[in-house]
Amino acid sequence: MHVTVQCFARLRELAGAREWVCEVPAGATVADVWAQLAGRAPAVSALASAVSCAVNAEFASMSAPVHDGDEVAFLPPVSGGA
Amino acid sequence: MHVTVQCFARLRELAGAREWVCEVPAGATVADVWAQLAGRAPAVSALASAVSCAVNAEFASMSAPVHDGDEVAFLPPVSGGA
Amino acid sequence: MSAAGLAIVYAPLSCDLVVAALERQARQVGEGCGAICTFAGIVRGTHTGRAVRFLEYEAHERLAVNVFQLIATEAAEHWPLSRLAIHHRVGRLLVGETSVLVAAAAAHRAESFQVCRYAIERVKQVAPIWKHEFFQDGERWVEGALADPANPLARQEALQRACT
Amino acid sequence: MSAAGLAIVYAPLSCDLVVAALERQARQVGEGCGAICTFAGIVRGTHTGRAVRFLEYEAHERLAVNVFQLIATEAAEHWPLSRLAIHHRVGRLLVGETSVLVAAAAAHRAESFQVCRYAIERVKQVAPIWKHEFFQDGERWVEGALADPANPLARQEALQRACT
Repeated sequence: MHVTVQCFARLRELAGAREWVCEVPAGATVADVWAQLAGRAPAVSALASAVSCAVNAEFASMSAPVHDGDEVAFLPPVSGGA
Repeated sequence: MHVTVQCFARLRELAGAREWVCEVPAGATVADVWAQLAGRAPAVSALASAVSCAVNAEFASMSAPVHDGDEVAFLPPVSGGA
Repeated sequence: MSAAGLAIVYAPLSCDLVVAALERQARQVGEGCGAICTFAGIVRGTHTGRAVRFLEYEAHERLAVNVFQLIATEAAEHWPLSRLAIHHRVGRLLVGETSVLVAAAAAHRAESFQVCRYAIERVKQVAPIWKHEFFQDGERWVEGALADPANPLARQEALQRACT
Repeated sequence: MSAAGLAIVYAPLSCDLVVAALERQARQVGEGCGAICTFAGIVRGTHTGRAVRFLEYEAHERLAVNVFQLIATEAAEHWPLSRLAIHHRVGRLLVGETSVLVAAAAAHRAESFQVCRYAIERVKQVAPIWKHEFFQDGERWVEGALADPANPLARQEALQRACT
């Protein structure tokens, strides 16, 4: 199945793209998507311990399952509001 | 000497006028001006214990002296700011 | 602290204009202007269950501006790098209109909230301004605090409400 | 609490427009709308001593609006008769421009200050928005809090800062 990976801010720069369509096996989790991203763009690993994620515009945990067509977003620490 | 007496809000209504030129003797205080006002418009006495005063747009005490040409303002309890 | 705008106003109050003027002033100070907190007091449609037709505000204008300056000076003692604007409207106001607008600028948000809250508390305590309520079924003058800017307890209460 | 306006915006933010829309909504609620507190976050000309050329804000827009709604829902648990608006600008901002505008309406002023402060604290903690600073001599991404809306300690801290 396919999911759309979205990266923001510095993570976007490290990933080299804002969006990327990724193929993952059935039963995959957000963590599996992150591992694929880190394989493709190793520089993102610098943020591995400081990343939040969202699936289809809702916060999700790394252990959450993903489904075909999902949008999986990875978020570095935030800095809005000022 | 003459001072201009100014009354505001409900006190203005009780006094029957916003401004009134009052003749007072040399050495008079704000309290003397108030007494003259109360003589002319006894209804203002309802606010006697709840009035602040200002001379020439600065807060003053009832015991402050007044001088020829002063503006003496009497202020009921305030209610601005909301 | 000096004042970007301390005024009694006869026309509708604009938050955008007050904020823009305050920002231009506050950006020159200290770390600059990163935060502006505003408070707008607004005419409610009912008061103690009575339907409001309109309000009329009256002020001792020169004294009110002097009092606003005093409040700005007091705030400067606690928050020397903040900047303050206070605009109070007078005349007839309809439901939904803004009667008072306080804006406080600082480098950081905590200070902007504190200065703004302090200032509106002091305006209510000591500004020589009066509210005349006109209801569907009558009218009344509102009389709150005996204005005494030298009262230390009132000032202390305003500081506490500012969460300092 | 429902939302008069929870939005990611590509154009300059207007306090007057947000306040007017919020007042129209809040006047229908409880004792009506007597108080609106706003907070504007503003681009400062220097940061940690470096001269700022401009900032660029980026957001996960759909998630950000969902987070603003979550913040409004949280605020409603504490202040059920208040109303909240949150507008955050994205794109390039110059010094003096407003990046975020929070407005909180209530019948009385204490509640309006609390809701406004709570909301801006939560925006900073959890909204998926990023600030990219461009200086005269370089640039950097600002990275603050790991966004976790379920973290009870962060929410508790926001409530404390709101002076509840």
